[in-house]
Amino acid sequence: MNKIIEVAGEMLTNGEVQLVVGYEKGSNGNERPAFIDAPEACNKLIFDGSCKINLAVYLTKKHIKQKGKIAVIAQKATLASIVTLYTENQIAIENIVALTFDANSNVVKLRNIDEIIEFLKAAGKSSDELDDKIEEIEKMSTEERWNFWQEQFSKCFKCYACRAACPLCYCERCTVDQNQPQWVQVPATKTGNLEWHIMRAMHLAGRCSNCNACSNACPQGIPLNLLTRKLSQEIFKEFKYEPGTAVHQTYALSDFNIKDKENFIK
Amino acid sequence: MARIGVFICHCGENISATVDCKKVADEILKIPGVVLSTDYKYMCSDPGQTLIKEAVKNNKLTGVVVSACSPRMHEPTFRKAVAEAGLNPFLCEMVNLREHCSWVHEKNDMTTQKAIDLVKTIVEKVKHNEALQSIKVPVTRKALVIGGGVAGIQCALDIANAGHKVILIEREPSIGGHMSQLSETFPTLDCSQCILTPRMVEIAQHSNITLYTYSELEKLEGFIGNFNATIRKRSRSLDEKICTGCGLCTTKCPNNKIPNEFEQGLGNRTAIYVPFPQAVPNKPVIDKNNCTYYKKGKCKICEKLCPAKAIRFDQPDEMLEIEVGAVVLATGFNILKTSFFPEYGYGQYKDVIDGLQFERLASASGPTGGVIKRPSDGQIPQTIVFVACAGSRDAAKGIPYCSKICCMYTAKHAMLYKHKVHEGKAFVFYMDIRAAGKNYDEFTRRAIEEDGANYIRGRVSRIYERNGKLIVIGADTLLNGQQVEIEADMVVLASASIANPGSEELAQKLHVSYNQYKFFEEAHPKLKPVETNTAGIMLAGACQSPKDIPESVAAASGAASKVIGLFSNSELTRDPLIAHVNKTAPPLFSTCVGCFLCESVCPYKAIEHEEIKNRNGEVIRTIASINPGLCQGCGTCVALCRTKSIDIRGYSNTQVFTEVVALLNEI
Amino acid sequence: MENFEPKIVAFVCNWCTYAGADLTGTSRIKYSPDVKIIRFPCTGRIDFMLLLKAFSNGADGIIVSGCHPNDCHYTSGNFHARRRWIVFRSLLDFLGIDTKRIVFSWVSAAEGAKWAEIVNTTVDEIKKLGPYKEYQLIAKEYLTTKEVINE
Amino acid sequence: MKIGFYPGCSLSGTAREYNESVKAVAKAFQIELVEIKDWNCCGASAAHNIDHVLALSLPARILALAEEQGLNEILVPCAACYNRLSSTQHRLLEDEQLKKKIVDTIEMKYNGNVRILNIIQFLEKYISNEIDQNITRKFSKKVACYYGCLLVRPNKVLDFDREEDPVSMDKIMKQLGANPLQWAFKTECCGAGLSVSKTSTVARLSGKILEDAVLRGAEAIIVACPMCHANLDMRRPEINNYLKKKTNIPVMYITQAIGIAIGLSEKELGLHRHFVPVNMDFDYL
Amino acid sequence: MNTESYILSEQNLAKLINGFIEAGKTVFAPFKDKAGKINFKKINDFTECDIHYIQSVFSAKAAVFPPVEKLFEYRNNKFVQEIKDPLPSYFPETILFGAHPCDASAFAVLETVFTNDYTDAQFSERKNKLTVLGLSCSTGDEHCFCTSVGSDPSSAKGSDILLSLLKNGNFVADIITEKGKIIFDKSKDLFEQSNGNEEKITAIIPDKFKIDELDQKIKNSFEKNIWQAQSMSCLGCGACAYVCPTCSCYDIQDLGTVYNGSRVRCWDTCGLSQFTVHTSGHNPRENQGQRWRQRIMHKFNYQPEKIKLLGCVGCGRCSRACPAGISIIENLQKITKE
Repeated sequence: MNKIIEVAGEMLTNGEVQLVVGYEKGSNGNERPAFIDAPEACNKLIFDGSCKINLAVYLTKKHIKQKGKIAVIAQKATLASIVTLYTENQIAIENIVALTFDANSNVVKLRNIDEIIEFLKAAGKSSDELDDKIEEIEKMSTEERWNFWQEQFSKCFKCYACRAACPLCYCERCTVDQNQPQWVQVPATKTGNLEWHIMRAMHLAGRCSNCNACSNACPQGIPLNLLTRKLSQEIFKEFKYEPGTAVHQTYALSDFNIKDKENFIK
Repeated sequence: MARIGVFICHCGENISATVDCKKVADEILKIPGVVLSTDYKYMCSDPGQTLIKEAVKNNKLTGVVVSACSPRMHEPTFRKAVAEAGLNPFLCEMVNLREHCSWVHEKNDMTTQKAIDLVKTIVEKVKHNEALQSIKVPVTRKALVIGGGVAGIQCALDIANAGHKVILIEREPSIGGHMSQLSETFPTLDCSQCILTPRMVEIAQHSNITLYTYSELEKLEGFIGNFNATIRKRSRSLDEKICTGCGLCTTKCPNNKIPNEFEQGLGNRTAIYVPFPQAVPNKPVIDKNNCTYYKKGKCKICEKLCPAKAIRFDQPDEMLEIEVGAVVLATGFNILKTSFFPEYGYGQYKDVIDGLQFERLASASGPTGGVIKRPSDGQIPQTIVFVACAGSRDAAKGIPYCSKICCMYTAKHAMLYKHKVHEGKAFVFYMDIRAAGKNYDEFTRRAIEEDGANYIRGRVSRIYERNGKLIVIGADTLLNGQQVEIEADMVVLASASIANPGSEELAQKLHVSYNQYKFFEEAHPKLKPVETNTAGIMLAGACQSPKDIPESVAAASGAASKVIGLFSNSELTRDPLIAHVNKTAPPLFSTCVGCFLCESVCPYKAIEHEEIKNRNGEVIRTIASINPGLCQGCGTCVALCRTKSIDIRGYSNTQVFTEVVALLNEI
Repeated sequence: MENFEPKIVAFVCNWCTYAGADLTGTSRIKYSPDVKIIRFPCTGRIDFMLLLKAFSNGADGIIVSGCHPNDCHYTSGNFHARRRWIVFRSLLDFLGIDTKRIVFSWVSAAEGAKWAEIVNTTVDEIKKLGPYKEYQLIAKEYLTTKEVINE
Repeated sequence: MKIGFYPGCSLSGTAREYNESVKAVAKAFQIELVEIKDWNCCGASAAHNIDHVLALSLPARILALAEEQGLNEILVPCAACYNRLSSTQHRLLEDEQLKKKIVDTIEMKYNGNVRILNIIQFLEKYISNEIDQNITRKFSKKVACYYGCLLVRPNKVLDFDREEDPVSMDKIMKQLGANPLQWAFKTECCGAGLSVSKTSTVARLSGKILEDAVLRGAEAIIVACPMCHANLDMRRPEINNYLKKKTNIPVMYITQAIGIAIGLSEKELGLHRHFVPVNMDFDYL
Repeated sequence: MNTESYILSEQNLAKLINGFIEAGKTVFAPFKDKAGKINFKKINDFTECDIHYIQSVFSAKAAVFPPVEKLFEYRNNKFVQEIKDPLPSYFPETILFGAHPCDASAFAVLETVFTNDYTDAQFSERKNKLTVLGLSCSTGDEHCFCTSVGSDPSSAKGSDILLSLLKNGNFVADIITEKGKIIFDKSKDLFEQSNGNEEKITAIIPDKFKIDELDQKIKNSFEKNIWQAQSMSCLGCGACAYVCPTCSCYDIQDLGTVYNGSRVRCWDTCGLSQFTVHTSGHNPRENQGQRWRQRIMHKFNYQPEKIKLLGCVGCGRCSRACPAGISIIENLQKITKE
């Protein structure tokens, strides 16, 4: 990974960026986010993909934005998030350089949205065991599904780590923090939890970059990514829509096609 | 604390027959905030309304719930009533106890219980109703009419005569449109020019009308009452102010073999030309693509000739910015050219012509001076075949619709021909004769019975030339599809009416919708036939669908009356039940995060960007804002907004939320 | 289950289904009083959260109804709604929420009879399914007087 | 340069001269025609009136064979065969179910990626560029190019030339130095399938065609379809009967015309096989 | 009272616990879920619990301070206004079994918070009905630092009975309090005499920092910019506080309708940006740095001053739970090195 150290180092030295958002080794040995503004500090940068945090989450934070031009170490999902954040007017793309890796783990600098999208196109899609898990759940009976999720949600204490870790949950005043009306019960009640997780999934439908940060952040390990992934699948299946694949494409749910198919409306 | 008054109407027996109104009233009285709950035989009656007004005054009500019939019926009545009593009308809501309860259920406790639940629901809603003022939008009382055909002319004159300013723009060098090309008009056979030209002149002279010919709409911004139009006034290469329109310049122009558009290519014109003698304005224009000077850089004969020295070769296009309050689209239609029809020879046969070309041949001011001569050799055709539905009503040709005017003008053509060439034979191939309209069927009958036009019910499969004759092969479906073959001297295709080229682009510029044939779409096929779904933009004439002159004129006057209505006040009043983006205290200013995913969901393009600036005028954040002039209050953006930053008055988040809770919970 | 009267909320748009239900009334077609209508300007306005609120407040069934495609008073509200429901419904189903309890329909202002039919078939269906126990159980978690130690 | 070749029944029967001239011309331009092994009837023109599965299966098998034999492009000189093969490919590509059904019937792999060329497309693609420098004697005659129905219809399936007034053959004839006439019967029906069963109809329909050509002063009719040729050439006596006058205008395949222009022998081009006499020097007129 | 030590075999331990359950007591014990996460949960049989764990995700504080707790139910319309307090059955006799010394000692902090100037009835009710069977730590990990905050892996603080694992799988049971004694007396026969020299398995938790150094430094670090630096990667969630055994902040909410419902209290946390927002829109802690400072200073400065207790027991849960991998140890070390 010294490649990334070099690149980041020289970017800071020649003033191309003022801050590098990357990963370092945490006290428990795992990767964790690191913020580096001095070239000499770069050598603590590592990247083994073990870190489960999507660094795009920091790009919308005031205290990070203030630093000026930022280089961010980006995995595929991170790039997708950046595209979405850009289309949703949340970041000044000219202040962001995405550092990612090609097939033979060379560092690739992506300076603008088109480059990012090109890279993503080239990288292509890859399905994983999550899809199988979804299938598995779909095979269950309605009652089994209900019990499965009730058990999962019963572990939720509403710490909102899932929300905090999600790059697309950038809203300053989340609906759960509103009480006129109180859309979602504040306490971690069964109803409150169910409604919160449904709302979260719906708000990410058609936007989610499938980075799994939500489930990784959950101290209780609730597989929240199943919900968002499920909806991503649905939306791709129904509307051939995939976030982060084009600049300024209309958001799946604020768009429609007269020919949209459904089989349940009487 | 809310002070709600609830009024249960018996509607004679209509409600009380199945609902125990007294019980409902008593139950509702239990709800906190309900200070009065009573029932009465006829709430909408005068005493009924008085009851309400009195209650509003005496009990200092902050909200009124009238439980009676459908709000779609009497909401205005009761809102007016409470307004008269000094309460804001939007603090009055109705419960639909008749259509949605008493009329559809049996008399029993459940029905009464449902009535209680329905009333309870609205009572809780009303607690959250806000006093609303209807929205006032300033109106620029000036109209833009696009298109100077008969529809545009009629519309412009109507609006102008009502005392409002009108800008009329026309793409061609002269107004008049297709009607000015017509010889005579059905069903009266009066001369088209004779009716139209006076109106054209009126346009030119009307003090309220500004006419820009040879001009097109560049872009349109803004919204109803407050549009901002940019018009490209193309250069005529001469100074209209000093040009006297003597026409000398056109006499000596070396390029005199340019097919004349007005004559549908049956005649020629010069490079500097006036489209036709009665043109308005009667000022020439230089056709840059054919002018020797523009092509080769020398000539300028016209400049030398011009006594007024009005020629300006270096004249640039002009851009005009105009503020208008309403726009009328009257861009008209066009017809298929003969080259569209393979089976009729891809336009290779000179003597196969379209309807407009025949109009020119039959027109006294036309290239043949009104004598019907065939284009190829100038012979007077002894046999003419008219083909109706050439392209129309033919899915295979991509034009399944009926072009509507062809039946009538074909009959007219046959008639005109027979009047001019008495011994000539006129055959008409047709699918059906669609002559619905005042004196229309009589007209076609005349063509057949008096003037002896030979109508054959069937279609023409192909046309080809043989020894200078056109062989027309068709079927006669009334003789069980037997093939007929006619040796004709000339064939006239009543070719389909199609949308004008460029109408799609125009529609996109104006955000008005259009159908798959590029005809503009009306806001409602029955109830809003001359409005588009973009408020403040109206439709007139054949740009909407094929129309004949009377229909176009009627539509034009309809559109005009809409515009005049809109201009009848200096501001227009709009229903306040529309969306709005919340504003909160700083440093947040609004819960809107400016993702603008709502932008594309709005059918009315009502969502705009608003910049929040700090004291030093720096932009802190950009949030969405709703243009009250455009928003129609569908609320789709409200349901979409993740942070609930958009809300809609009358159906606010709090209101609907409360309704759900109230409906499902016991008091 | 015999004398079980389900609570059913109907979210309908003002221009088509509400008017359609009016027509049911003026045509005096009878239907079950178990269904109660809440009026919206357009199906596009209907927030998916409201459906959850209906269930958590004790609804056994929900009807969502608006203008047929292409009939929307606001030209496209129902198209947007349709997309929303396609996604939302699949999520609910995935979470084991009984989508048989949510009936979506297009009922035009002219379809008074259809409205009555939608209501009655829905009521029958919900009666078959019985009260929505699962959801009401979690909804009442802290409301019931029967004490539960949290676990 | 190799290209697949499907002769079909006509070319080995009534239209042998067509077969000969096609091969001769191809040879002259160093193009090897690889005949599809074990080919079968294309089903024209009876099958599709009787049994649709059969009508699709027969051409499907031919195309499948071509694929199997690694021919990604095949020349189909007979307009009828060309029409059947093309229609089949079109139908199967737009209907998965149907495709499955047919594939099950023929029990062969079928992807539908073979390019099907009619004779004119073939000439345009591989020969027309070469013709000019190879012309030894200009074909300086007034000709009426007759396309018939099968080459150009239905347009949305074949997507070849202008449905009503095709011009591709005219272009090639111009290259040969001929003067292709603007006439009215380019795609008119010749009576095709009724050649045997109802000769009177053939006489009438083909008669009209000939009449117009002659009237406009054509010295030869150029065709690209065995059916058309059979009807205009073989049925000449009946036609003359119908027209009540003796027409001796020859009918030749476009390949024969090219052959003449590039100096191939009458024998190679099978000119001697015609019923209405025709030869290199056009002295039959 | 002076502690007495006995031996308790695993089987007898099981008997003891199941005894409580049969007696209708609520037993909270470490429970491992399918995802392998350990949490305290009401168990119905000894076999359900898993005592060989380093640290549970959430602390045991739920036993006295549930995430959601009903305060009362109300009914309200024009004719009825009533408030119903929870029945006694809402506060059952509770045994907390298998809590590590850190969790056990945390109750002292909570108790002082809930009772120092005003006594919270519901908390005290629960606390009084709670008996703690602590379990000293036989293992630890890099996040543990009890030894640095004045405790240790086998501290008896807060336990009524402290169990310690022996090499042979049995336990030493130290009877610490009266509550403990009562339990012991009820089921003497399960306990065997101890000869006092059994070998306990006790975790080694190395010192991470000197608490008095930290105390000195942190006093006047309010204005320093370390807080911004340390919270750079903080995402602003509530994980650290919710898993914390001593965090005691709560929010009060009404569930139900205007007509009837319940008022509940539920966990809240200073980590969330909304925590301090005023109605005016002003937020005194407007950035995450200030919120982080609040959390640290509250535990290591304010509480020591106000309630004479350190607000941290060194369980290390916050570090384990943090999605951004923020380690409290590291940060406290940094502060001491300031």
